[in-house]
Amino acid sequence: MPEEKEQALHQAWQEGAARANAGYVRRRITIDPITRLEGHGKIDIFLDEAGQVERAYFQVPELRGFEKFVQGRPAEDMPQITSRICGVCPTAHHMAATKALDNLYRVDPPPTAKKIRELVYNTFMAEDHALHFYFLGGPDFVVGPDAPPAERNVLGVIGKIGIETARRVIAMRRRWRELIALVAGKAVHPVFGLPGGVAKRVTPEMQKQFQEVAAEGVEFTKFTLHLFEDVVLKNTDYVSLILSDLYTHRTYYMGMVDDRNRVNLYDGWVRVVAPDGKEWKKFRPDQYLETIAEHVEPWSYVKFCYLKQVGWKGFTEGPESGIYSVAPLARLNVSNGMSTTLAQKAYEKFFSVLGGKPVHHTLANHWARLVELLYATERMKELAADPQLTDPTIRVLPTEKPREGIGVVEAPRGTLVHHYQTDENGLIQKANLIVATQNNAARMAMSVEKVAKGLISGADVPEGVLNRVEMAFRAYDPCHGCATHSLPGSMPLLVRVRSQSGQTLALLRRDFDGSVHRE
Amino acid sequence: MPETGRPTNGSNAGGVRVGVYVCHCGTNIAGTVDVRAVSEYAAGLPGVVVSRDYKYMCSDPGQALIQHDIQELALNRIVVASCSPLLHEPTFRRALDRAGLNPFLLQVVNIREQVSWVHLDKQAATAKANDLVRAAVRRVFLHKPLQRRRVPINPNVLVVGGGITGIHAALTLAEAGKHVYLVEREPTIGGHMAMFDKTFPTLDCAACILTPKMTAVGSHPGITLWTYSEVVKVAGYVGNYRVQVKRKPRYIIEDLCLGCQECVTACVYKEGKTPDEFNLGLSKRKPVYLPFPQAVPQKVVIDPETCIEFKSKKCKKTCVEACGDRQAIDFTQKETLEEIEVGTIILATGFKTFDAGRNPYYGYGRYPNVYTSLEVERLINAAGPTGGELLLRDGKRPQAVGIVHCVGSRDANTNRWCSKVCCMYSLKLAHLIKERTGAEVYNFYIDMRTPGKGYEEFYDRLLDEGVHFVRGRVAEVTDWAAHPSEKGKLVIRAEDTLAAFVRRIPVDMVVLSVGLEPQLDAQAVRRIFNISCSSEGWFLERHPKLAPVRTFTEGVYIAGACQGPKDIPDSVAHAGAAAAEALALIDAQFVELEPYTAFIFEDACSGCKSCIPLCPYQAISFAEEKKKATINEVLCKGCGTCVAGCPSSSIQQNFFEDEEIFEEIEGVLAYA
Amino acid sequence: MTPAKPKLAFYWCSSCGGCEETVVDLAEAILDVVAAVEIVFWPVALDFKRNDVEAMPDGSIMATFLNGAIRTAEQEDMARLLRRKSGLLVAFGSCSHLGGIPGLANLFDRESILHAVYLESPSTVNPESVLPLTCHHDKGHTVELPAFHNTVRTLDQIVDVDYYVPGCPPPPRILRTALQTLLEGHLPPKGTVLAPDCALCDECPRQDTKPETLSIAEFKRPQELLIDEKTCLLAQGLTCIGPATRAGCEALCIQGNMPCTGCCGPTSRVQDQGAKILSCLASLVEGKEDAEIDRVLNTIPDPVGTFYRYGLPGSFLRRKKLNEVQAPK
Amino acid sequence: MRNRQLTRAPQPQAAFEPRIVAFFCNWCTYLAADLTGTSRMKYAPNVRVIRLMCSGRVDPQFVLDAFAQGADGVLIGGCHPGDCHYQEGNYRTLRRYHLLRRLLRQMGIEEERFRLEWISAAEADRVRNAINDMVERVRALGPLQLEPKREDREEVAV
Repeated sequence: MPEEKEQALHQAWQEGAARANAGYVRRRITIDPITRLEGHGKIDIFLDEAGQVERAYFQVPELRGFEKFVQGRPAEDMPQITSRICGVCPTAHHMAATKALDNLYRVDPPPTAKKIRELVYNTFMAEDHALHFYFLGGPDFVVGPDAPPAERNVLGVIGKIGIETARRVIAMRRRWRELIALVAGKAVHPVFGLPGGVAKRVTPEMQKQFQEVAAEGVEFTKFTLHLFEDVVLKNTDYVSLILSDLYTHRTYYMGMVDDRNRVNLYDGWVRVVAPDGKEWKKFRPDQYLETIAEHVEPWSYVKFCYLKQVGWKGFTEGPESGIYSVAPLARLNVSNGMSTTLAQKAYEKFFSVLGGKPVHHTLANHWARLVELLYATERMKELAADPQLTDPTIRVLPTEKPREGIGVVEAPRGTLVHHYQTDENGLIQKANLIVATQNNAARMAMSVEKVAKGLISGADVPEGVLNRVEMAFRAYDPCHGCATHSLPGSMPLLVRVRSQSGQTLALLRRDFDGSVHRE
Repeated sequence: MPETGRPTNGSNAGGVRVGVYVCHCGTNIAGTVDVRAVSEYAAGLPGVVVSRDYKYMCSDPGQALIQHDIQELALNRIVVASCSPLLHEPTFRRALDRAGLNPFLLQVVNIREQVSWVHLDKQAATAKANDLVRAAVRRVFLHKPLQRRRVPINPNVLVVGGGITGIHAALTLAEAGKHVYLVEREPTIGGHMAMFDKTFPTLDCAACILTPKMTAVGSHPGITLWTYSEVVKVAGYVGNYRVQVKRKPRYIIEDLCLGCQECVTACVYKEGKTPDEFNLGLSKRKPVYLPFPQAVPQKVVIDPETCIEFKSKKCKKTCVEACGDRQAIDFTQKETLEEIEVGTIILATGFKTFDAGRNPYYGYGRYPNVYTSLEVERLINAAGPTGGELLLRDGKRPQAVGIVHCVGSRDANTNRWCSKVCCMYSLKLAHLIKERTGAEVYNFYIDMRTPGKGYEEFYDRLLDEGVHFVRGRVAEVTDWAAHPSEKGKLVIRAEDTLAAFVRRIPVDMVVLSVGLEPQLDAQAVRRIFNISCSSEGWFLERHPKLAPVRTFTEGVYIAGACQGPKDIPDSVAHAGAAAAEALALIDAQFVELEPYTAFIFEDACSGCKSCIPLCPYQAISFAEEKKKATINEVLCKGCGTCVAGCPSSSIQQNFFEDEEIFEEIEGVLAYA
Repeated sequence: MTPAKPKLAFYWCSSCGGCEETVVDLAEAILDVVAAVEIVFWPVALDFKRNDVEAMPDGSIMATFLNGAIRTAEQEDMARLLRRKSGLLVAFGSCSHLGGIPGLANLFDRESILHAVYLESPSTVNPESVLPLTCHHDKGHTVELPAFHNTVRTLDQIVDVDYYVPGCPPPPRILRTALQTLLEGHLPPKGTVLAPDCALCDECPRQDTKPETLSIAEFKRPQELLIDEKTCLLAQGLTCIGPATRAGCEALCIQGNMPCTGCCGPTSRVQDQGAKILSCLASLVEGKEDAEIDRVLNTIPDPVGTFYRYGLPGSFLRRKKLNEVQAPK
Repeated sequence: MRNRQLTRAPQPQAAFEPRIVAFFCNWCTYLAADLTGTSRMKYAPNVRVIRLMCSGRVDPQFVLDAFAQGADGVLIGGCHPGDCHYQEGNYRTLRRYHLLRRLLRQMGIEEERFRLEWISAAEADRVRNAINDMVERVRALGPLQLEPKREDREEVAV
């Protein structure tokens, strides 16, 4: 970095500090944009007079108002309309909506329909998790958080794992997504969900394809887990990073379990465990209103979920704060195990290595995600083998008058709730949607603030900070993965230190190609 | 989605050069619309090269002006703001044609019928005219040269209705060497005229002048006469109509019947028992009968309603014996459907008389000696039920007769219109009654209407003959005697508006001069022939003055009283006019149809088949090999329904393309 | 990166990320694309502060693929900026092309949306009726949020658009051909939708099963019948928008045994997709009496949501009439 | 093509005058409208008539475009049921009208702004009455402003 720039920066900072001490001018750091479910996110960091982080805001500056504009739409269109909330996890919304329709029309789909749904759902879960691990989490761990930015991207990953493996990864995802399209019409924004079943049968030919790909998927996942162990677990630095307090929050956890409290992504009970890991509550999805509440902050369009009975205590952790977390780590924390053999082994290892339940380390999400990936592929295999899968009975026609329906699934990014009220004609009157990332919004905000406070001191922003801050929310996989992985460059950031008047005191940027400049 | 040529301000896109011509129509337009302002406004519109206003655009100098500009200023689009396009669009199109410009590069703006004549506020009217002109200029930009379609004319003509009008039309055409199908619903032709005794004002006998024409029709090789028949369906288009005619069974093989009527004499019924339709029920007929002696064709008809054979199948069938080896009687005859092809159609379906029962205060149907004028026509007709003797129901001769005019005419409670013929036939009846019976005759009239050659003179003559005339609408006819002298009489109460007091006039017989009405099934008939009716129910002519026998359906003409009340001379003149129109069309040998047909962009058509059921003429079909819809231009009548219905706008209609209409919409709304 | 490569940019406005996914679904092919071009912006990835983008010479980007509708001032701003910086601006996906499903928000206004989300929602606890603020002062910190408009707009309602890539998301086949067209430089006329200009029936596997004279006695909703997997869906009474929708997706939804919902928008001669499918379907219903006609048509429960599922902002009317507009008395 | 520039009326300062676009069938209502002229009947000057060969040609796009371009009302005139010059066209119109009317209602456009009248060639008085009546109803409703007001495009604090 050229001398004069260095000095210019320091000089600027001195002047700034002087002005600050003189007139209590606060300074702020803006990280903009970061992206998430509905558009891009934004982090605003405010420094106190001493240049220490006083407050960091994790903002979601966009709103589309699905809850409102679905009013008046026919309920049966909801699976297709709500999938447009997110093009990365459309299948999750599609499925939650479809289940809400079952509930709305009081129809129980035939066993075959349920199996087809769960099969497609696990296929989706697999491709989504794989996407995140290889293209988002991957750069952080496979090449390392402190590797030069130029390498800390998908190309770095490819370099590490070899182009052949990279092609294998891409091909695997393609085949999974092709399977989804095969049954659901489209991989992005599927069309197959109907109240009381699914629109399209699975033919023996299709079943055969599912069986092939499922088997392949399990092998692929095994390989992925090995890769993770070799690259991450065998690296004490990484492990300690995962375990570091910087990335730890003692919160509640929420996730879906089956009757035997094992992880289930498609259906079951919603279970909540306290920071101490004990079951705090277990409820039927349609009881969600008793437990889940949303808090509104004037500085963000996203609402922050918390546990109603515990209450909103601001952005604090611990048993007194209603803030909880969802997604892979949470799901493992709330469950007693996995229903498939290999996944169960991986589950046990996960907790033994990380020191028993519950695991509060945000970064452990990456590992937990792989455990789920294994489960998803195994579950695919089971369902694909099911002879009943090709049964022509895939629909039960509703007869009841619709009134109210609630559908809940575990989206890759956590518990997803769709709740509709309709008139007699099945037109939506009211809709309430709690999207996965919202459940994590509060904890994410805390993580960002924690890292910012821990690493940022005045204008002296070390490069690593950018990625560390990123990692703080990236572990939650806040659904901005779709774009970042296919171009050569990890997520670019800008940290700008400026006076309130907006005058830039210091600027540190990393461009799309990963190179870093001070200006 | 590329923009199509739209007027871009100032420049004239695609070398389009528009001329705008605003007509004063004397003061018809200029009186309410500031035509100068409109033409100045138009001059400023994009693409407009010249804009003029002129006293009478439709006049020769007016048209010459347009032609001159087209040549001198190289105009290639013309907008004329004048009267309704339905009036002079053809005129101006010819003007373009003469100047070597395709006639369809014209847009006519209707600023007379729909602007100057319907608005009072000059400013608002002018603003409206501006909007319409602006829209036309924007629209005309997109006009494409079009070619009219030529279709041959089938020289055969269908004449519907065998009254004097139909008869005259049929003969005129047949004389001109055209083949005519004359379809009459009754068993004989002749219509109302055949029922009359004498005709006004000349008093020559109806039969004497009608019968020769009837027989001429019956014998003319160029005329196919189908009585007892009705048109049930008309398909096709001008020059090429396909007509279905229902022929009711008369249970007589026409070719074999000589009209000798021996069967009638031989009928097991010695006396007629059925009210005779021709005599309006004043006499009885048998189940087998000839409507009247001069009936054409001279073929009897059997009425299955009253014939025993049909009721019981046990008749001795004396008629069959009488007919002998001619074997003209066929009880098994069935209704048949004939299909004929003609190029033109003349409707001469005539009128019906007003049902006097609808005016109860005149006592028709209640007092036996209250008659309708038509009944009296029969009574005094030598061939009538009484052999021409005017007798009351009890066989006595009437001493006093009252004739009530305007029954069912000029009456807010029934028909508002003047039936035109009643005054004259009432005078005629008054004359005949007085001549035959010497009775005192009283005419009760509102106004005496006698326009026509020799009509007023006939009225004067009756005044001299001592017929009484009371000006006043009759209030009631009653048998209630207010005075011994009224005993057993019918009393006519009316205000004498000349003497200004109410008269009570006792008479023995009351004649109600019933007015003329459209046929009961006029609505059904016009639908078959796809023409319109006036609100009164008379068939609607294309133009009340300039096209009195044409309709809005090319090749279909109306003649006689079906278009409105007419007396015999008018009807015959009308018939001649209609025949002449048909002949003109036929002799041209082809007709040019507007090119407003629909066409398909084949590449764009997805083969969704949505358009196919939309066409009532089966003009659209699905080409299996190409998997596209195709339109048969000859069958297409250019309604545009399929165009509006095509979900990918792959069908368009010539002269009414989406873009042309969008331009018009945006044109009228755009603020300049 | 060699500067010789054409520069491509992607940017997203009000959208779901599905358009990005469709790029990703090029799968192996993506590597070739990346090799062929220089991607100078990736919407969700790159810092796009105004001044950074402004630093680029005008028109220096060969083509910008912009997905998502325009809902906020910020998006409007970026659209203008990217227009200036790009040689070609491509509206990518239903949202920027026609408004997309979020465009159904044009049936409501901003206030009612905020109320539904932050006040009426049953799970929301908001005793002080806090609403997000475009400018929030907290202990001297000023935190801004971009305001969002009453009305969702299509890209071409904000800036001049060169091409459109339709679909929600754009089907891979359409995207591939679109990219090829641009990269090979065979530029079609401005304003072209880079997809087949023919309605979906053309490539629908069930075309042959559609009767020539269809007469609709009742519109069925998918949950009301067992849907046959071979027969034309319209013939089965389902409201399939295919006849009024641009082809190119290979009838994916229909292959999923569900009706087309119209995401690829109208063909080039049509200006208002909803109006055309309305006209087409209404023309085919039975009945000549008002009551009879209504009985049939009322079996379409939500005309706007059905006919303008993806295209309300891009339609003639664009949005529901705003209530606050009153007649001058 | 979709992106046509809206040529919207500036909100008149003076008393509001409704602007109504009418689509008349060439064979009935258009003739009747001519007849009102020849009969010298008077009616409100607020209507602009567009002549089509059949009301069946009225593409719902025309109606929506008219509204979008600033019409305060749209009137369609066709032949009475059973009297269509082309046999069936007016029934197609009737069916489209019913659905379009519902759609407009959903879009917040008052029913009085969109009207279908069956008027035969002879019914001049019905043309006058329909137009006068509609103009008055629309006048009472006030102008139809679809385009969101300008300030909606600027940032407004929520």
